Amino acid sequence: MTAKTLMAHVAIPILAAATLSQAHGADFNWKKFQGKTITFLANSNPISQALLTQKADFEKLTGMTLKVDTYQEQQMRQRLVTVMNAHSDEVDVFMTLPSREGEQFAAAGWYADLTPMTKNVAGNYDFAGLSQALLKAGTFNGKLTSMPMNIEGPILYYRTDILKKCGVEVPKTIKDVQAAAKKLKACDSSITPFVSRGLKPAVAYTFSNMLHNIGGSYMANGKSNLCSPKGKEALETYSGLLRDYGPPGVVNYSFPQISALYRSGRSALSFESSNELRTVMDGGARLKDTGLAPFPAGEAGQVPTAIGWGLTISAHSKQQEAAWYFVQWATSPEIQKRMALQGIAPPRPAVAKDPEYRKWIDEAPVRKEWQAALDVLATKGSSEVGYPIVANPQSREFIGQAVQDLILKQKTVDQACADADKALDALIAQK
Amino acid sequence: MSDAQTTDRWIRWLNTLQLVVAGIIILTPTAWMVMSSFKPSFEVTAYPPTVIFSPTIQNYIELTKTTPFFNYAINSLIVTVGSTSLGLLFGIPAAFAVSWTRISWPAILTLAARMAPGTLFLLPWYVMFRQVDLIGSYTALILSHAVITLPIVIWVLLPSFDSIPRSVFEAAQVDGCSVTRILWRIAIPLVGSGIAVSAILAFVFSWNYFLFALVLSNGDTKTLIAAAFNFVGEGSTQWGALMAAATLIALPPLLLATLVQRWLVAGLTLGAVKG
Amino acid sequence: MSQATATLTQDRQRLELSALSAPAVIFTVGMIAFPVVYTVWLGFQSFSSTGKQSFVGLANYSKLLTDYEFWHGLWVTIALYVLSLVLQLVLGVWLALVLFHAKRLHGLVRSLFISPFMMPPVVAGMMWLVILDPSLGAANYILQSIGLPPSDWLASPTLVIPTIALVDTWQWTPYVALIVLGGLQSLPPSVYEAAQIDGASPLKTFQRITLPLLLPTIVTAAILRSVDLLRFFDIIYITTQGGPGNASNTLNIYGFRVGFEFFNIGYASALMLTLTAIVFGAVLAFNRLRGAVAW
Amino acid sequence: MASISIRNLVKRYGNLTVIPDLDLEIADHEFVVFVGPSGCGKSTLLRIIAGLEPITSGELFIGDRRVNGIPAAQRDIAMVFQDYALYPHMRVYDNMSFALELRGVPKAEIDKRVKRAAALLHIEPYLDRKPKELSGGQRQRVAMGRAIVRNPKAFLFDEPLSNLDAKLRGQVRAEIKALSQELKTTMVFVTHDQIEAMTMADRIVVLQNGMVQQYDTPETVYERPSNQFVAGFIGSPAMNFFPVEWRGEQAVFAQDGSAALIDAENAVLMRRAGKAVLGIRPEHFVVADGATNGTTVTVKLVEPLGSDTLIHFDLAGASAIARVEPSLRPKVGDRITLRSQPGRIHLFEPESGKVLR
Repeated sequence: MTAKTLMAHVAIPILAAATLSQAHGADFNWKKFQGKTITFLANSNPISQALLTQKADFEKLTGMTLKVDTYQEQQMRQRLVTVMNAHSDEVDVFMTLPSREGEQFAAAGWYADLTPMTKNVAGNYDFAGLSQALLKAGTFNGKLTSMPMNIEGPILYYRTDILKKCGVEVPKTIKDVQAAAKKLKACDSSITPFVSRGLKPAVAYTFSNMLHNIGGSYMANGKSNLCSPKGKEALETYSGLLRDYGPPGVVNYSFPQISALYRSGRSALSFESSNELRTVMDGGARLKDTGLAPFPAGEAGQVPTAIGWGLTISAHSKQQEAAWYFVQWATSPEIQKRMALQGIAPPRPAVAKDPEYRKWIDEAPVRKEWQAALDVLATKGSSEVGYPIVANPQSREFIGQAVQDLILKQKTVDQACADADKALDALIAQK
Repeated sequence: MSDAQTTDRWIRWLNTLQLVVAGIIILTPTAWMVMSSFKPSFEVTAYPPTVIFSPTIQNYIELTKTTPFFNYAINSLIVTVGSTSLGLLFGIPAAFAVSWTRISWPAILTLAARMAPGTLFLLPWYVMFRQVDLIGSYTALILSHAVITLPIVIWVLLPSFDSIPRSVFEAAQVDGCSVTRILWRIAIPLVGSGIAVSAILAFVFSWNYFLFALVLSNGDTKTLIAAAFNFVGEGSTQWGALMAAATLIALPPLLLATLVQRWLVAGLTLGAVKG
Repeated sequence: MSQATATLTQDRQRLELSALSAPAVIFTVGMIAFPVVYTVWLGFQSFSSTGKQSFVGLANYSKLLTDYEFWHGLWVTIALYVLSLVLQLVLGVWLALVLFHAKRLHGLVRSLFISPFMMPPVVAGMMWLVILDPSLGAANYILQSIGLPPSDWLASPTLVIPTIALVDTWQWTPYVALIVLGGLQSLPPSVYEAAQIDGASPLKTFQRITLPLLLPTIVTAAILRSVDLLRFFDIIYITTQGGPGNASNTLNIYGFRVGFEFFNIGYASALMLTLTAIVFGAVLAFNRLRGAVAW
Repeated sequence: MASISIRNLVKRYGNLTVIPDLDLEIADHEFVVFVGPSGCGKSTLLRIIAGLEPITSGELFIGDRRVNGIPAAQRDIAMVFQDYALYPHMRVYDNMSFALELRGVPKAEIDKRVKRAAALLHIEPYLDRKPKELSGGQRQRVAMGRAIVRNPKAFLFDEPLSNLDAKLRGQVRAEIKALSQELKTTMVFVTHDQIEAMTMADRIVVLQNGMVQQYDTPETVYERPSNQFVAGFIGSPAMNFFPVEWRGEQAVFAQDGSAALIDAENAVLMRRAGKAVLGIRPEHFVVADGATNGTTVTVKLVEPLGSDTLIHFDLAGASAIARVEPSLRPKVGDRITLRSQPGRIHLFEPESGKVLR
């Protein structure tokens, strides 16, 4: 952390306190639920970490106590499944990925309906200022189920020095990526030319971007569509890149491995979440030689995957209104700006344009490129990761399976897509 | 004669060689983990792996700064000591009674819980403890971990009690002892090392168990081992801190094992041979 | 009359003994009765996708029969089980013999030898995950530096089971060795003296005397390991989550994922109970075997 | 100090009946030895008296008190076990004082009693030692000491000498006998060794299959065994038995019809019974000189014991032993003539084994 960002940390809260105290004047009583305790089940990612640095502010503002229970993503989900299946009111607020589990949780009735609550906000909340796409992604059956906390998606991290050394241009199209990888492989055998997610449940996150760029879709006419020409092309392209230019053991790769590989300087092109910026820059080795861009265009142009974590209220919570105070506070422009200054891409275009945030962005070229990529995500992004069905998490397994089958050359593309389609059609039919 | 001596020496040398090979295989990974915990975080996954590096305790500092590591450690300690004590409290008399009566179903019953996958208990226990509002309490964690410690105590102690001559108990009866008093005055003092071994093993297995804490603890009562996962998270995989945490978590059981290894061989194996 | 008083003493003593084992029994029943009943009940329910809960009778169990993942999981479970068990028993006996003959080994050194199984499996999993990473890990570096080709370890669908078996073997062989060591120490020395007088070579002595006498101990170790190996979980949960593909998707991992990742608690319950039955069956079978090899 | 009486005692383990129906009266101050082959129920009977085994039916009195259902702890008896059953974790002193402590006896009194018992048994130097630091004989004394300090109504001994070597056994045997005379306490002693029984007991209970075969003084049991089992069990080497018949107004060996020499009194019994088993102890043979008649046998084996000599021979289809003067040293194959000492032969019913009277 540079001295300047540290300054920003210190400076902002003072400013913020001033803004907020203006807000809760006449019409909105922040202290309405003074003395209550809200339990928040958080995923231990940078988003919650940034949010929780402001915890004291919330408690001071509302007089409530925020009890935080933090888990790694997978474990958080396990905990959540237990809590919700037991119809327990233990958790009031939890983090959710609408793109993954939204359909399912909504169908299971785990989300409280936030629609009426959005009417009960402080004057400066600016509901309309939230990314409409993300709000839409969090709406199921006309009910708003979660409020966006951030925007994120996979972006391409590339090594400017290696590209230069090997005479490779920054790829503009998917074909360029393949060509670049080939060239890089020939140029420097000690470098992994291209890496992206290969771990079965994680594949859909990056693969969806490829599929959409190529112009494919998961479903057509209520059927799985992986065996369409575009679908097969996407499968072959993605798995081909990883098979021919990826690291050994790429089928176990998800964000920790990809970041570690890239950070240690051993991969040239790395397709990974925008959230990994901090990890990748850890140790400072990659600060000067990294370039960032959205994933290059295919026949359908650039349709990057753009999703966000949402903050939602448990349907079993006994104090939903009080919980809403926390959700509202956490997704308010002010708090999202503070989170942005800690590297959390804001789901509010207005915050992205905020001068203070801009100043932070301008401090490092990498951040500028990062924000530019995120801007593309925000404007062109699709939140479709895996099948838009209730069993989305399970659909990701089959996508991942097809990709892995191809990486490991265990099936032909026709076999792989046919097997996946068959399983996915069954999943789709399951209502 | 001298021929036999040469063979003898040769065999001893061969044995030493095998010992060294086994030792290297067994110890290298752990040594590597400990070494990694003293590397800067980004260097842990450096390739080629660095063997010579300037050691830093940065990871340990990081660990204590960014996470309530010591709170977790204290939680682990409370849960482990609690469940071990409970295991001993229930297990010692039960093992004694089973050894005395030769009616073994109580001992087998406690073992049955070990045969089901731990995940089977997660949801039911959550529902159960929720009913009595004990989610997130030490009580729930201690009770759930006692399900692990109890069979360990009973099965390690059973053969210890069995090895006391029956007549000693009878002599005590004639001398005027009730069954309970025989347990306290005669049997327990006689199986001291067995109790120590069972306590250590119960401690280790309870300390190492992570699944139950996942659903029964909360942020305040989470155990170290359940919290260990928090070091692998999107955007924040701290390899160095992870290895530091791993080292610290593994330390108490390893230290205990070192302290009691002599009894351990005797106590553990007694159980295995006869049980 | 006399009959009554006679039973009185018996009753009093029996009462006292029951009172001693009562806390353990009551506690255990209290802790496992509800989960078992609840899980059996859950196994008759469907929670599929929409989250609506309904009684479906044995549907979850009949689904098992046609579920490819279940049969695959069973196969993976058994493959991993057999491979690990054989490795651990063979190496465990070997290590026990080596330790047994190293009588002057310092206590501290000896405790280092048994240290792996004291390590939390979660920690062991994390440690090995880093060591076995095909690109970044020390394992491949060592292989390459001695001129061997690198391996994909956990990332290869064909190698993942042997690799996990190796990791588990690293952790639990010392435990098996410890048990066997106890068995060795309890063997009557006179038997060896007799064998020596009979002129048996060291190899013959091991083959004909030591091994048969150790069999009950080895079977005991096998039972203890079986209970854990058939429910193989921790290390896979940390390292591969059942992958690559479904190459390491053991029944326990599969059941866990069905319940906690795909949210189908009903089907997961059926899976867990089936697995429990398998473990129980294996323990019973081994117990029989132990009776057969006892001396 | 008390008598012990057992009435209609039955002991079963499940379907297995160990003691079918037993009555026994042990007088105050009496030293009674239960003897019998292993599995005869003697230890069970002792443990029933001790209260370590419940009674299936019947009654048991110690003194005037009916003790059915009374736990061992409250019967005020002391017991010495075969393996001594010392508390391994306690010093000798504590082993001896433990029971008294449990009964709340004052410390000074405990100390007095322990010291006195220790002096009596010559174990004062070992009071601070742990049992494992003692020899077998010393442990045995501690076990007795533990019993003595209690001043119990009765001492029960469960084969306490079987773990001692032969020399020590003889010594301790004598000591226990002396002790019983000094303490004047009821003592019940179980053994399978008939020499122990003979040397120590005031009265011997010979048990078989849970039934009392004979209950009498050692002399009576030896000289007038009530049945063939007792006759064979008591005495070493054991009594010789030969089937005999009454043929043509004389007793003959059933096997070969040669004459068996019996005295007139027994001849009366034989005539009445027709068939019998003739018993004669090895020591009651005498070697006949040429003048007197007897049975001539061939020497099969000679065992010189120093004090006397055992001669093995076959007679009427049975192997038999005679104990003779040490000066007599026949060789194998020699023929010698034997006859019985007057009044020293026993006759038993062939079927029931009861002595003919």
